[in-house]
Amino acid sequence: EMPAPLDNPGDVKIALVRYLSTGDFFQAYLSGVEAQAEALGVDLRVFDSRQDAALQADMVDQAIALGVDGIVIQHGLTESMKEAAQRAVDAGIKVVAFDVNVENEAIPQIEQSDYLLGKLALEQAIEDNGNEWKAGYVYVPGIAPLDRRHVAWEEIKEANPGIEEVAQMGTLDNPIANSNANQARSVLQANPDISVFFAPYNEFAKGVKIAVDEAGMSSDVSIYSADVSTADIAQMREPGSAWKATVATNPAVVGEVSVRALAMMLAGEDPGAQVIVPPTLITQAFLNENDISNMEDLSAKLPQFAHADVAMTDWMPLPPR
Amino acid sequence: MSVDSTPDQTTGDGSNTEALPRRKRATLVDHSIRYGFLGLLLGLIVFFSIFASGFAGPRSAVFIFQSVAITGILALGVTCTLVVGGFDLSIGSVATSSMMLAAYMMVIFEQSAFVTIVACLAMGAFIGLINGLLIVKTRVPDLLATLGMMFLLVGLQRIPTEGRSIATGMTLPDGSTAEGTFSPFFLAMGRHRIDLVLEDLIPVSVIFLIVIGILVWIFLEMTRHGRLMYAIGSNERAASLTGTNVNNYKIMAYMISGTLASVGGMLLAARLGRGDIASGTNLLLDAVAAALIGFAVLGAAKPNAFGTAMGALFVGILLQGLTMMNAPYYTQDFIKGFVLVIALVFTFSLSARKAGSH
Amino acid sequence: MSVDSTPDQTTGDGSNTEALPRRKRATLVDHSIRYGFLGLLLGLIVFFSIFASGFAGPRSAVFIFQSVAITGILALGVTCTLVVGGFDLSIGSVATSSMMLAAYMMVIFEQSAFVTIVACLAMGAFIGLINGLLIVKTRVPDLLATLGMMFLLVGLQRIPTEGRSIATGMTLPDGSTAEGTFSPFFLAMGRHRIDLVLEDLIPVSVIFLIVIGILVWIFLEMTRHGRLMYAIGSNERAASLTGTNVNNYKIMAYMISGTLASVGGMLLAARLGRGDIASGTNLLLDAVAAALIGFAVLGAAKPNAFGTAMGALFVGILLQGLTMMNAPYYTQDFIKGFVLVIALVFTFSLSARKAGSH
Amino acid sequence: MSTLSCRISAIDKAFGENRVLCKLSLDLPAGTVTALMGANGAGKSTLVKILSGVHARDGGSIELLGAPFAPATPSQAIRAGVVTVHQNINDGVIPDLDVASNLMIDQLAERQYGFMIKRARLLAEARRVAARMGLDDIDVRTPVSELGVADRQLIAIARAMAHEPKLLILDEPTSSLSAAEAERLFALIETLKAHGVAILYISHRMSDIRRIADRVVSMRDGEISGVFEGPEIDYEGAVQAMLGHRMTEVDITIPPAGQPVVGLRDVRLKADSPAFSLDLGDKEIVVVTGLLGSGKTALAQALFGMASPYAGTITLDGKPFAPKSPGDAVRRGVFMSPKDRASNAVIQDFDLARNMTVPFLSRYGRLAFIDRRKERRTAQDMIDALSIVCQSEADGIGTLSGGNQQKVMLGRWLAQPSRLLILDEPFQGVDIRARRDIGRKIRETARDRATLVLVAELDEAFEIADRIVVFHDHAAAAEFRNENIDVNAVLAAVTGSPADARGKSRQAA
Ligand SMILES: Nc1ncnc2c1ncn2[C@@H]1O[C@H](COP(=O)(O)OP(=O)(O)OP(=O)(O)O)[C@@H](O)[C@H]1O
Ligand SMILES: Nc1ncnc2c1ncn2[C@@H]1O[C@H](COP(=O)(O)OP(=O)(O)OP(=O)(O)O)[C@@H](O)[C@H]1O
Ligand SMILES: [Mg+2]
Ligand SMILES: [Mg+2]
Repeated sequence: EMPAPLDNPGDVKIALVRYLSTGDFFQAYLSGVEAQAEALGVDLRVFDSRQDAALQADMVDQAIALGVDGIVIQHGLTESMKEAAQRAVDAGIKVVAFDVNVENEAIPQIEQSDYLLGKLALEQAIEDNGNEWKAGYVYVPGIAPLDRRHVAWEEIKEANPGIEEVAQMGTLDNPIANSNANQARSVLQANPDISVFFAPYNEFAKGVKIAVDEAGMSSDVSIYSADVSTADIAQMREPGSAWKATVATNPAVVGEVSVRALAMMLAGEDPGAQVIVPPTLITQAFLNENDISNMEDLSAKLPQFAHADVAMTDWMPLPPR
Repeated sequence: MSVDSTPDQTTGDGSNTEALPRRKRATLVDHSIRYGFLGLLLGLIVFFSIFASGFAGPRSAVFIFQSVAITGILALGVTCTLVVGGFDLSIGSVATSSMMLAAYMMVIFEQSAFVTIVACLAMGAFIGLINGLLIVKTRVPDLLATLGMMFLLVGLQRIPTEGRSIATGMTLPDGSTAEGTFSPFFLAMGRHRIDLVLEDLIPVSVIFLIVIGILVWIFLEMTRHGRLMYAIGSNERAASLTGTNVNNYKIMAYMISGTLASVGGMLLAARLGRGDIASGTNLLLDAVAAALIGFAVLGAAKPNAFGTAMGALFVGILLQGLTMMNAPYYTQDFIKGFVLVIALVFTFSLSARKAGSH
Repeated sequence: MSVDSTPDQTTGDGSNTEALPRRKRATLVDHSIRYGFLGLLLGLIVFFSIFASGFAGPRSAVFIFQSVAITGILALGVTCTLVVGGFDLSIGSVATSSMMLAAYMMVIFEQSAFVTIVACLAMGAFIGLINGLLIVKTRVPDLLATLGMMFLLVGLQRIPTEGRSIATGMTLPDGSTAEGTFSPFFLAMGRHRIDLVLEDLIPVSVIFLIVIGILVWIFLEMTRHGRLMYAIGSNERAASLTGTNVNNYKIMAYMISGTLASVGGMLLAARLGRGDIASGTNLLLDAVAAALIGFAVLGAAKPNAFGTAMGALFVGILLQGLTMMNAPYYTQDFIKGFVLVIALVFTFSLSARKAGSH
Repeated sequence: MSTLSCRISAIDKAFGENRVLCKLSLDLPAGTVTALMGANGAGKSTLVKILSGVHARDGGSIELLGAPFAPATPSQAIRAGVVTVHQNINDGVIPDLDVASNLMIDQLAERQYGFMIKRARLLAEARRVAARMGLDDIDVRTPVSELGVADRQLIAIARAMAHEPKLLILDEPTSSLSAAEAERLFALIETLKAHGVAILYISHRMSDIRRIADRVVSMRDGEISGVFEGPEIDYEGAVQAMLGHRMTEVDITIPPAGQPVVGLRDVRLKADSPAFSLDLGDKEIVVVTGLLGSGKTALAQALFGMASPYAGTITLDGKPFAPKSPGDAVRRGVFMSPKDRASNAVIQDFDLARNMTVPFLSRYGRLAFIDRRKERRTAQDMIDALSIVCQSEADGIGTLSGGNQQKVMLGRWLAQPSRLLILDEPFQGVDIRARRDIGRKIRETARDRATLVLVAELDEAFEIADRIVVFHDHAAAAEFRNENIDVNAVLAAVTGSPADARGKSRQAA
């Protein structure tokens, strides 16, 4: 039996206020949120601001006006969300924030640790290729998770003087993979000596992979990335694929964890100031050895990817697995 | 490309309906054309009030206004360029440039709110001036000139920070840390709420929208300048032969558009509290949509400020209502498009029937 | 603005001496107008060949073609609508819808490449038909109709998968797993390369671009249909009074545009190997830019297929060259806008001077 | 001569409240030129538009060569052999296409033409068609946008003529042509007539009608008010039937010369044209006439700030006058009503009142705000003064008949006092009575200003002028006082040496 007020979950209303929604990651995150909310039996409302930070802040107010009991803030900008989050707290609403720092002690941070994502991928790159190589790097500044992954890249370069960044590229023009394929193709044309591409976002990596294939350089270049999806698994497993490894957290798991942390707060328990969902390294070799073809297989074969034992209590109902 | 929608009268489809009930039917059609769109708007409101819990109420209404304030202001600017037969594709990027400039002025140059506001307005007006000069002096077609300007600004606004967002404490390209903060007065433009009946009801940005909307409406409908701008939009050559300084009015229209876009950008900066490079990407399309939907309001079939404001509200109400009904984001796009198309078909086919059937 | 500076345009048999120097100057201006843009293109190529290592060479050339193949094809479609005086804002979303449909057909319905291609083409043509009908029958202004269609499609394409991308092995909303795969034949459209002098030189998508470009060029320039479409774009009323079926041609233009956009979407699907959730806004903007830049090519000052192709190439060369020189993405946008504006100012101010002072 | 080509029976047409055609019946015999006369707004163009498939009729029937005829679209009418040159010249040409495509566009629109354009054949045929209309000095590859309004009109006519029509409808085809071009049109009409084509010819120019009509049909308020045929056509009667009353003779009393208002000294409009001087006095109405391209419009443009003369000086009230823009000119009190109203004057999106007040908006209301009531009052005054046929001052300008639109354009400039009023082809498409009304109005208001009227048609010049100046080669070549004037002397001055004049005119255009 769940503690109050979750003993009567039909009367509990929670809201998910999103900054980003388009794309597989966000869709998977949403499905995790929905699954956990359903397992709890609470009423979930979803507010999509479609990358409009101002609107997102308004949506928090809207959720307050609707009289919800808890709010999950998913991404956003510190500056625009800080006050809105404070207003929610002031209204006696429990709030958790995923991947956005709202600078509020009453609000636990759910994190997928982008820094770690980047770092693990780069460590794998060094393990595979030694520490002397020419690198291509895909980066668009100003996007928070990419900025955090960028920190890992700067550290690794610092620590390994043999790693030389000969080209930096990157764009968020839609379709992202296609636009980055065009750019990567130019980069490879201009710098045929690149042996490692660090593309810390799976859409970037897909683009680089297309370019590498088109340039006929699959055997010369290795790609390391972050995030994973079913399509990525197929790409990594293509015979002779240049995409060697990716590091990811399961967005659905992060979604579940977000709701669980919120549920704990509703029940008066403390999930801690930071709830970190640890990332998992996924290598090409691992995928091939276990004949993994989609996210379900991956979850089955890689339990630490499928579940995160964070924000767990003994009363917490879990979604069916 | 024609934004001009006056139904073509020569290619009348010749509906051979009998003449007797004409008078009655004509007025019915007239009414449908004039009030059809507003009726739809009302219908939406009623529908959502019944089916979306929390939709009805002053706070929700204010929220809708607020959600469309920035696009609405941009749309009013684009309306002015549509009136002179032009088009401004650069408004979205002017707005984001203005947002970045505001942040830069305050966070990096540590300037006051006043200096920042003046700088942003000046930049908007200046870009409008350049657009206007390109169009009237070098005769680059409007779509083309403002498209080029759009690309240019999208790049330019990112160069000073090498593509990073601007926030207090950020590291600058030269390694130092930006110490400036957003002035509270500036932030209030986007965040302060004024008490009206209820406490903290009306956000300042909504006041901006309403005031600017009324000003643009008065300007276009009631002053001779507005009248002449419509004349230019309808027949530029004829307008110039009546002694109107066509070039000046066109340049003015682009300057209004640029200035309003910079106001929109400042509101965005004030709401976000930083210069965010990822924000504002949808402003252009949403503003254009609002301005174009305005054609259908009151059967105007031409750009007009009231219609633009209603167009912006329409989109705001629709999205707000759907959100309240828990519709996923992609169905919101679909329904927005669908309702838009239906509303337009209704309005324009009616007015085409009215103008064309004889 | 003076009577005397108007160059003789109609070749009279008058042989006055004063006309001699004027003629010479006029031809210089004429040449600048005609070849200025192509000269700029050449200049860019030379510049990058010198300063960007790896730029010169057949593979790089082919690659540039490949990078603009999809936008180029879309731009050719939009050119057709520009020719009849319309505008198609929905092409980007038609392309992404076609990409999603292709993936859906193969991955979820497990259809053959042939069925998939037919379905995509049919969808593109159908959307074009709807656009056309909205515009000619219900007289919704073109920008408005296609904008509505754009929103509608952006939402619609996401509904079947609830906003997820489509890839083999994906989990469907009902919990089952999609087992279909992209047919190798279909993938070849985006990936196969044909030997020409060098092994594996020309990608199939480039062949698509070239063939479609030539077909559209022939259609617009050399057939009576193309001529009539230009007539409609120039004076719709007059064209309709000569007995041209204006409505049919307009609908046809939108159908061509929709069909070409669906081809672009299929190439995208073939290149990416999956159905990628994307709005297509950038495809739209790039295609529109290419089509509009085409106005400046050979002094056409109107939409034309050759110019559109050159416009697409221009953007491709600029972006690839800059990427090779390691310019950050935001400087690319800036330089794209800047060069675009300069090129346009040059061409249009010259042709404005030529057309002179009436 | 006697076979019937087209029979129109009891046609009805209304636009909303406005019944334009009431049970109109008319026969059009083959091989005959039927001239249709009617005041502005009588419904002539409406009848034409019904015959040519632009408008649908509300009732009645039409038979073409014995078969029922109800074209739903212009192309059906053309296929059935009913070819029309519409009143609005811009409805007849496609500016961005070259002359050849314009001349051949009907063929291009036919399925039989085939898929590809045969360029050589297209050019050859176009040259042939152009030559028939006397347009052989135009390069058929020139875009029509570079041609003047007269050439455009000739192209529209040439195209219609090339069609081998069964019924040819010409709605005011000569409104922007001068006598020389008109004569070539008449010659072609005679050829077609000889081939048994029925021709419906609409014009307000009595000289045209006298020249070619085999029968005259008068129309008033949407009904036929008289048919006049036979060897001796009763033109007086036709006019009376059309107006409902007798025409009064114009009687010009030339006022004593006032102060000079405008002075042109040694002005050369083009580099290679002769210099000339011209004075325009207070109260005086000076008509400048001449062939197409003789420089009338160039003169107007120089005075209205649209172009500066090549050499010479212009003074206004003794002070130098060199306006840089029309706005400049208007501020100095120089007004101009341009020719070719559709492209130069009419603001299609505006109603009648708003069209009228455009130039002087600052005078309606305070600050920048417009006083709508004052605006409407002015419009109503003008509607009365120029007897504009309309429902109200809020009518869309596009719903007025051509002649009434022209009156609105004149009213625009008559509503305020000026120092110099330039009227370029003010009578384009205006009916006889309205022409007299306008003439009277111009003469009445001529006090305190000079008036310069540019017309190609001599009849119109005689009706209004105090003084007639003939232009040739962009300069004043002869001058006549409009008193006991010798028409032949004027004609001779206008034509100069005919062969030469034509060549020069192309060069000027
Ligand atoms: N599209 C329209 N909508 C409404 N009224 C119209 C329309 N077209 C014409 N009318 C009205 O029909 C009447 C007849 O017009 P029409 O053009 O046939 O006159 P017309 O005899 O050709 O005159 P004109 O000699 O001036 O050309 C006018 O009163 C005019 O206002
Ligand atoms: N094809 C053309 N392109 C540009 N301007 C033209 C063209 N034809 C004429 N113009 C301009 O029109 C003005 C007047 O031309 P012009 O003096 O030859 O005509 P006009 O004698 O007034 O003839 P009309 O009897 O037709 O009024 C000139 O200033 C000339 O620049
Ligand atoms: Mg008429
Ligand atoms: Mg002329």
